[in-house]
Amino acid sequence: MAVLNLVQAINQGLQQALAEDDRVLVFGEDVAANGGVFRVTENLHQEFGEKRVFDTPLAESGIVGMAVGLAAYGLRPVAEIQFVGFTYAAMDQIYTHAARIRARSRGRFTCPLVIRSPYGGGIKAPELHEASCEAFFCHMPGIKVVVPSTPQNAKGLLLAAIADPDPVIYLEPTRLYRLLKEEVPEEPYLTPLGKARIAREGERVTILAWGSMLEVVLRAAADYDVEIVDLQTLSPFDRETILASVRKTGRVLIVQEAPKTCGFGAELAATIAEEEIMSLKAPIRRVTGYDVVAPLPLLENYNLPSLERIRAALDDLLRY
Amino acid sequence: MAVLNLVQAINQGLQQALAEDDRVLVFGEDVAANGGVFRVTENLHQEFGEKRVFDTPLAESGIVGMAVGLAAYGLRPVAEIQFVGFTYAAMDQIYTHAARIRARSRGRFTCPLVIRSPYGGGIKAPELHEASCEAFFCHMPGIKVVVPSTPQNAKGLLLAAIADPDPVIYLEPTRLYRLLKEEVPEEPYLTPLGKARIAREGERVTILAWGSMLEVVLRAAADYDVEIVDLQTLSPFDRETILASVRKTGRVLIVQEAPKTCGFGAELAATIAEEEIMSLKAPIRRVTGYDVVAPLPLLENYNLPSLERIRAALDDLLRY
Amino acid sequence: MPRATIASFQIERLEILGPQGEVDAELLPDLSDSQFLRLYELLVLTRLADERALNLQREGRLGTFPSSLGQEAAQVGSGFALKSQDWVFPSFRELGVFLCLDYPLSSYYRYWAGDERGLLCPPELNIFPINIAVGTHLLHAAGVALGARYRQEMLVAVPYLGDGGTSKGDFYEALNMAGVYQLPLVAICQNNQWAISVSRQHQTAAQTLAQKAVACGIRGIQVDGNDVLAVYQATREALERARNGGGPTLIECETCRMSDHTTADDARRYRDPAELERWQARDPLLRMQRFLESRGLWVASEQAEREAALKQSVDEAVVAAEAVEPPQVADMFTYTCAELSSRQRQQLKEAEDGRT
Amino acid sequence: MPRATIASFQIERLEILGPQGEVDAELLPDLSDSQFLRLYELLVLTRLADERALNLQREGRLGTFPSSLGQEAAQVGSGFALKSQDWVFPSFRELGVFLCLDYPLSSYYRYWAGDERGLLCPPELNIFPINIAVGTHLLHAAGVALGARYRQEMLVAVPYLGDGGTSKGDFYEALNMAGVYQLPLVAICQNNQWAISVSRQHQTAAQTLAQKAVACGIRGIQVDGNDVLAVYQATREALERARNGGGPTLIECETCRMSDHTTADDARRYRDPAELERWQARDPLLRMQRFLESRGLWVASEQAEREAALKQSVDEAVVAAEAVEPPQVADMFTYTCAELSSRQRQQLKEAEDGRT
Ligand SMILES: Cc1ncc(C[n+]2csc(CCOP(=O)(O)OP(=O)(O)O)c2C)c(N)n1
Ligand SMILES: Cc1ncc(C[n+]2csc(CCOP(=O)(O)OP(=O)(O)O)c2C)c(N)n1
Ligand SMILES: [Mg+2]
Ligand SMILES: [Mg+2]
Repeated sequence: MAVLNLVQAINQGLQQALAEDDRVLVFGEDVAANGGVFRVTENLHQEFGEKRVFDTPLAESGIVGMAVGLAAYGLRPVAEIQFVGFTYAAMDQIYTHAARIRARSRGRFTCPLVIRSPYGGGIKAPELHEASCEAFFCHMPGIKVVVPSTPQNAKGLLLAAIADPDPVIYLEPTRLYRLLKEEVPEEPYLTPLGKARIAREGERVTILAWGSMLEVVLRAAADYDVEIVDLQTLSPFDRETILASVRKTGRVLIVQEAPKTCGFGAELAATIAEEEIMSLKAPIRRVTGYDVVAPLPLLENYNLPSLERIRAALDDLLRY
Repeated sequence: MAVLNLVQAINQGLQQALAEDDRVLVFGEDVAANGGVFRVTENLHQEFGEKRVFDTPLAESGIVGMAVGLAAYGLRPVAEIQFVGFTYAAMDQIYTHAARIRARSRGRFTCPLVIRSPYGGGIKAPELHEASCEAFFCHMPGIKVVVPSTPQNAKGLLLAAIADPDPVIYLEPTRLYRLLKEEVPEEPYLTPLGKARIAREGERVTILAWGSMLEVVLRAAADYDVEIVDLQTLSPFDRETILASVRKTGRVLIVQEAPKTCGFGAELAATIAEEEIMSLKAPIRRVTGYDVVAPLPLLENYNLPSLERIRAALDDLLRY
Repeated sequence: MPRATIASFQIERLEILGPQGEVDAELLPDLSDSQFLRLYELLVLTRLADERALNLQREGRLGTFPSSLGQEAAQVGSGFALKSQDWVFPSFRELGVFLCLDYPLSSYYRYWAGDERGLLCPPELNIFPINIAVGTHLLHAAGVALGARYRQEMLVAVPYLGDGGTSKGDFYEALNMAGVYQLPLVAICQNNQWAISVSRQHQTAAQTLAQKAVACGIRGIQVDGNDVLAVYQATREALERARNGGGPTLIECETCRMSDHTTADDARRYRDPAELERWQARDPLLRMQRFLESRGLWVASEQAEREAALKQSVDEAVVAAEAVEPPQVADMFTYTCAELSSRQRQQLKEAEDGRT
Repeated sequence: MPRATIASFQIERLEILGPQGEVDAELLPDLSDSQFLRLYELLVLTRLADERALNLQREGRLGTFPSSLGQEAAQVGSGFALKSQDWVFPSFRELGVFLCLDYPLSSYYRYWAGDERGLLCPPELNIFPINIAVGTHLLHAAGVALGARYRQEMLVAVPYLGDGGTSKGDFYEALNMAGVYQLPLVAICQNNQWAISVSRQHQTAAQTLAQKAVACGIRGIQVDGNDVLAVYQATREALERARNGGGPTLIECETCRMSDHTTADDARRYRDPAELERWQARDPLLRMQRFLESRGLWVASEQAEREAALKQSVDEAVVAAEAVEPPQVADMFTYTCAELSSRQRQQLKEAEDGRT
C-alpha cells in the first residue's frame, strides 16, 4: 500500500472510477490541462482525454445544471465546483433539480451525480475560498452530504458517492489536502455512505466531528478519555452509532467549523435531545465558528475552533 | 382600527413606508400594475408611480443583486421574490453579497434591504410554490429572518425590517394571507426585530412555533395548559424569552413546517440542550415536515404538521 | 483599422402561411396531405384539451392551470418536427407538444390535479418533468445533449421556454455551454408577449429574442409563432442541423398568450384588450384551416364530426385521469432517494399511522 | 416577407496607437501633453506596484496575489476616464484602476495581506469592495445606476470583469436589467484570453465578447486593450453617453494576462509560451512610450529618475501597509451587522478571552 495524502487519494479514486466505468465523466473549471487548482484531477485529462475529463466555462449553475442532465441521461457525472463558496450560485440547480428529479419524474429519471468541492478554512486563502456551508445541503431532502477526514475514507467515500444512485455533495477539507498522509489500499473500495466511524474509543465524552475538525479534535483531546465519532456522511447521518456512543458516555461535545447558528451540529444536538436525553449527564456543548461573516486570513484563526476552546469545553463537560 | 387580513396589513405597511421615506422602493416580478400575484402590492404602483414601485425582468438573482446595489447606494429597497422557492437562484447574491457588504467594506457600504417572499405550504399550489426554507437564511451571519404570524405583527415587523440597517428576509405565510383577520392600528408602528411574543401563557409545555404553524398550534393545543411562543424573528432569535419559558415549563415542543433535518427547530433544540438542559423534564420533541421532497397538492396534507401529530407529541411530553 | 467592423449578425424571420392561409409555395414544408391534416387536428385537439382543462379547473377538479390558448401553432409546429428519440424539456405551458408526442392526456391532467404521477413519462418517450422554475431547465437539455454526443446517439435536446425565461441567468449559461460544446440542442422560445403581467418590452431591451443567440455564438431565428408551417419548418431545419453536428439553435416563435397567465390570474388588470383583438385576427387554427381549405383538404361539413371525435378522446382522458387511485403517503418517501434513511423509515411509519 | 432579415448588428473595434506608437491623428483623444504623460506614469506605476506585490508575496508578506502584468493599458485607460462621482465595481485584478483613482496603495496591499480594512474606501471615492465571486457584481452596479437615476445624480456605475466573468448568469442578468432600465452603466471587460487555465475560445463560442451586448439590446464595442488611448477614448465616450441618458455599454478590452493567474498558479501547465511572445510585442507600456517619444515627451535619460520616484512611492506604501496594527477580534463581530445579537455578544466575550 502506498502512503498517500488526501489529494492523491481522491485523485486515485477518480482515476479508478474513470477506468472502471465509462459512464463516469469529470468536469469543472480548470480540471483538465491544469489538473484542478489543487491538482486533485491531475493527469486525468491526459489519461482519459477530452471526452471524459474536460473544462467548462466559468458558470457554477451551468456546471451543476448540465450535470443534472448528464445524470438523468444515464451517465455518472462528477462535477467540480472550484471552491464550495461558489456553490451558492448553483443552489437552485442543486435543490430545485438535482434533489428532485427522481421525485418529480416518479423515478423515471434519477440523478446519480457527485459534486466535489474544496471546503473549509485554515489555509489563509482569499475571501469565499474557505466556506463551511455543509448545513445548507443537509437541509435538502434528496441530497446526500459526505465529508472525508483521512486519505483512506476520502477514497472509499468518493467511490461510494460515485456509485450511489442519488446526488451526493462531496466536500474536501482543503486544510487536510496535504496535511494528512496514510497508507491507502491500491485497489478500489467503498466506504459505505451513511455510516460514521469511531475514530477513537473512549468513555467519558462523545465528541462528534467531521472533516478537518476531526484532526483538530484528535489533537485537542489527546489527553482525555473521550470517544471521537467521525461522521463521514452528514446526510443521512448515522443516528445509531451516535446515539450508542452517547448512551455510553452521557456527555456530548460537537465541534464544527461553520457558524454556530443552524449549523449541522444543531441537528446532532437536537437529535440527541430528542432521542437520547435520558442518558445525558451534562448539557450538549458545541464548539463552532462564530456567527460572523467569515474573516479574511488575518482574523481567521480567531474564528476557527481551537485546541483551547475544545479543551475548555471538555473540562466544562467533565465537571458535571 | 380597521380589521385587516395579512395581505392588507402588509400592503398598508408598504404604503406607509413608501409615503414616509422616499428612499423606499418596491420592486419585483408583477408587483406594479398587477399588484403582486397575491395582491400584496396592490395600488402601490398607481399611488407612487413607476419610479417607486416597478416591475423587473424575470431574474431572481438579478432582483436581489440590484437591490444590494440600491441599498449600498443609500436607498431602502424592498424587493419581492414571487415565491420563496425561487430565492434559491438568489442565494449567491443573498449570502455572498447582501450578508457581507458591511463586513467586506468595513462599514463603508451597508445593505438595508428587505426581501419579501410568500412562503410555506397549505395552499395547494404548484411545485416550488410552497417552500419552507427559512433555515438556509438562518445559517447566514449578516442576514436577519422575520416571519410574521398575524396581521398585527406582519405590519409592525415589516416596518421594523424596512427600518433595520441590515438585510432582512421577510417571509409571508401564504396560508395565512386571507385566513386571519384582526384589528390593526392605522398609524405606522414597529414590532421590534429579535423579540419573540408569548402568544399564549401556560405552564406545562413550551411550544415554539412561527409563521403559519402558530395558527395550527393554537388550534391543536386549545385544550392543553401550554405556553406558546411565537418566534417572530428567527435570526437573531430571542434566546432569553425562549429559555425563560423553558425554565418555567420544563418541557419543549417545536413545530416547524420545513423538513426536519437541519431545520430551524434544530437550532432551537440545540440551544436549549446547551443552555437550559437542567430545567428539562422530558426530551425536546419536534413535529415537522418530513425529510422528503415537498409533495404536490394531493399528498401535501400528509407532510404538514397536523393537529393529530401535535397533540400526540404533547400527550407524549406530558407523560414525563 | 482604427474603427472597423469586426463582426456582423443578421436575425431572420420566417413566415410561410399568410393571414388568409395563402402560402409561398417555395417555402412549403415537404409534408403529405395527411400530415397537413394531422397538424390541423393537433391544433384543434390542443385547443379542446385546453378548454377542457379550464372547465375542470373551474369545477375544482384541477388545480391552477396555464392555458395554451393562442399558442397552439408554436407548440404543435415544433412538437410535430420532433423524433421519438429526441429529449424534450418542457416548461409548464406545452400541452400541444405533449399531444404531438402522444403523451397520455390523462397523465397531463393528473399532474395539474396535483399528482406527481402525471409526470411519469412512458418509456418510449423522453420528456423531462414539467419545469416550474422558469428558465432553469435549458441546462438539463445541455447536459443530455452533451451525454448524447458522448454516447454518439443521434438525438437532439429540445427545451421549451417563454419570453420571461430568456431573462434568467441559467438560460444564458445553457446557451453559452451549448455554443462552447456545439451541442445538439434546439431551444424553442414561445414569445407570447407576456410573463404574467410583464410585457415583452419590459423583459429585455433586445429588439428580438432570437438575437440572444448572438451572445453565445449560436444560431438564432425568429418565426411567426402563429404559423404552424413556419414553426415546423424552422424546427425541422434546426433539428437536422443539430443532428448532423451543426450545433445549437435558438428559435423564437412570436405569438401571443390569448388567455390569462393561469387560472389564478386576471389579465384585465394589466393588459389592453385591443392587443387581443389584433392577435385574434392571426388565430393559428384559422390560418391553417384556410390553408387546408385552399388545398381542398378541409370541408366545413366534416368539421363538427372531427371535433366530436377529438372531444371524445378528451372526455376519455378525463375519465381515465379521475379513475386513478389517490397516491399513497409512502410515495413521498419512496421517490426522495433510492433508499430510505433510518430517520425516513421512522417518519414513514409515523405518517402511515395516520396522524394527519 | 417569407425569410426576411429583421435585425442586424455590427461590432466595431477601436485602435488608436499603432505597434510603434504611431497614431491616427483624427482619433487622438483630446488630452493635454501632461495628461499623456500622466497616463504613461500610471502605466509604469501599475507595473511597479504589481512587481512589488509579487515580491512581497514571495517573501510571505502578502497572500495570494493576482498580477496585472500586460493589462495595464486596459486598467489605466479606463480608470483615467472616470470621474470622482462615478462608482467603480472592481473585480480582483484592477490595481491600475485603483491607482488611477488615487486609492491608497497601502490599503490595496493590506487587503491582499488578508486584512478587510484594506477595502475601507476613502469617503471621496466610491469603490465597491474587490469582488471575488466572479461576475456577480455587475448587478450591484446596475442597482447603483438605478439608484443614481432615481436620485438624479450624474454618476455612472462602472463594473470591471474578465473574459471568464462573461459566462456567469449574473453578468447577463445585469446587462439585461441595464438595457431594460437604460441605466448609466459601463461594463469594462478585460478579455485577457484566460480564466485561470480556460482559454477565451473555450469560454464562449461568441466571436467577440462585445457582441454579448446584443443579447441585452445594449451597445458593445471591442477595443485594443493594450492601447491605452483607445481604451481611454472608448470609455470616455461610453461614460458620456451613459451620463447623458444614452444607456449602457459593454466594452471589451482585448489584452493578455502576461503572468500566471495568481501567485498560486503555474501557467506553464496549460499555456504555450509562444503566446506570450506574440503579446510581448504589443506591450502597452512600450507603445505608449513610443508615442510620447514621437511627440518629444519622453526622454530616455529621464526615465530612470522618474521610475525611481514612482518606486519610492511604492516603497512608502509598503511601509505604511506594514505599519498598521493587526485587526482586532472584535472587528469580526462589529461588521457583521450594525448591532450584536445576544449570542454574538457571548461569542465575542469568549473570543476575547483569548481562547484561540
Ligand atoms: C424562477 C421563477 N420565477 C418566478 C416564477 C413565477 N412565474 C411563473 S410563470 C411566470 C412568467 C413566465 O413567463 P414566460 O417565461 O414568458 O412564460 P409564459 O408564462 O408566458 O408561458 C412567473 C414569473 C417561476 N415559476 N419561476
Ligand atoms: C464564481 C466564481 N467561480 C470560480 C472562481 C475561481 N476563480 C477565480 S478567478 C477565476 C478565473 C477568472 O477569469 P476571468 O474572469 O477571465 O478574470 P481574470 O482572472 O482573467 O482576470 C476563477 C475560475 C471564482 N472566484 N468565482
Ligand atoms: Mg411569456
Ligand atoms: Mg481572463
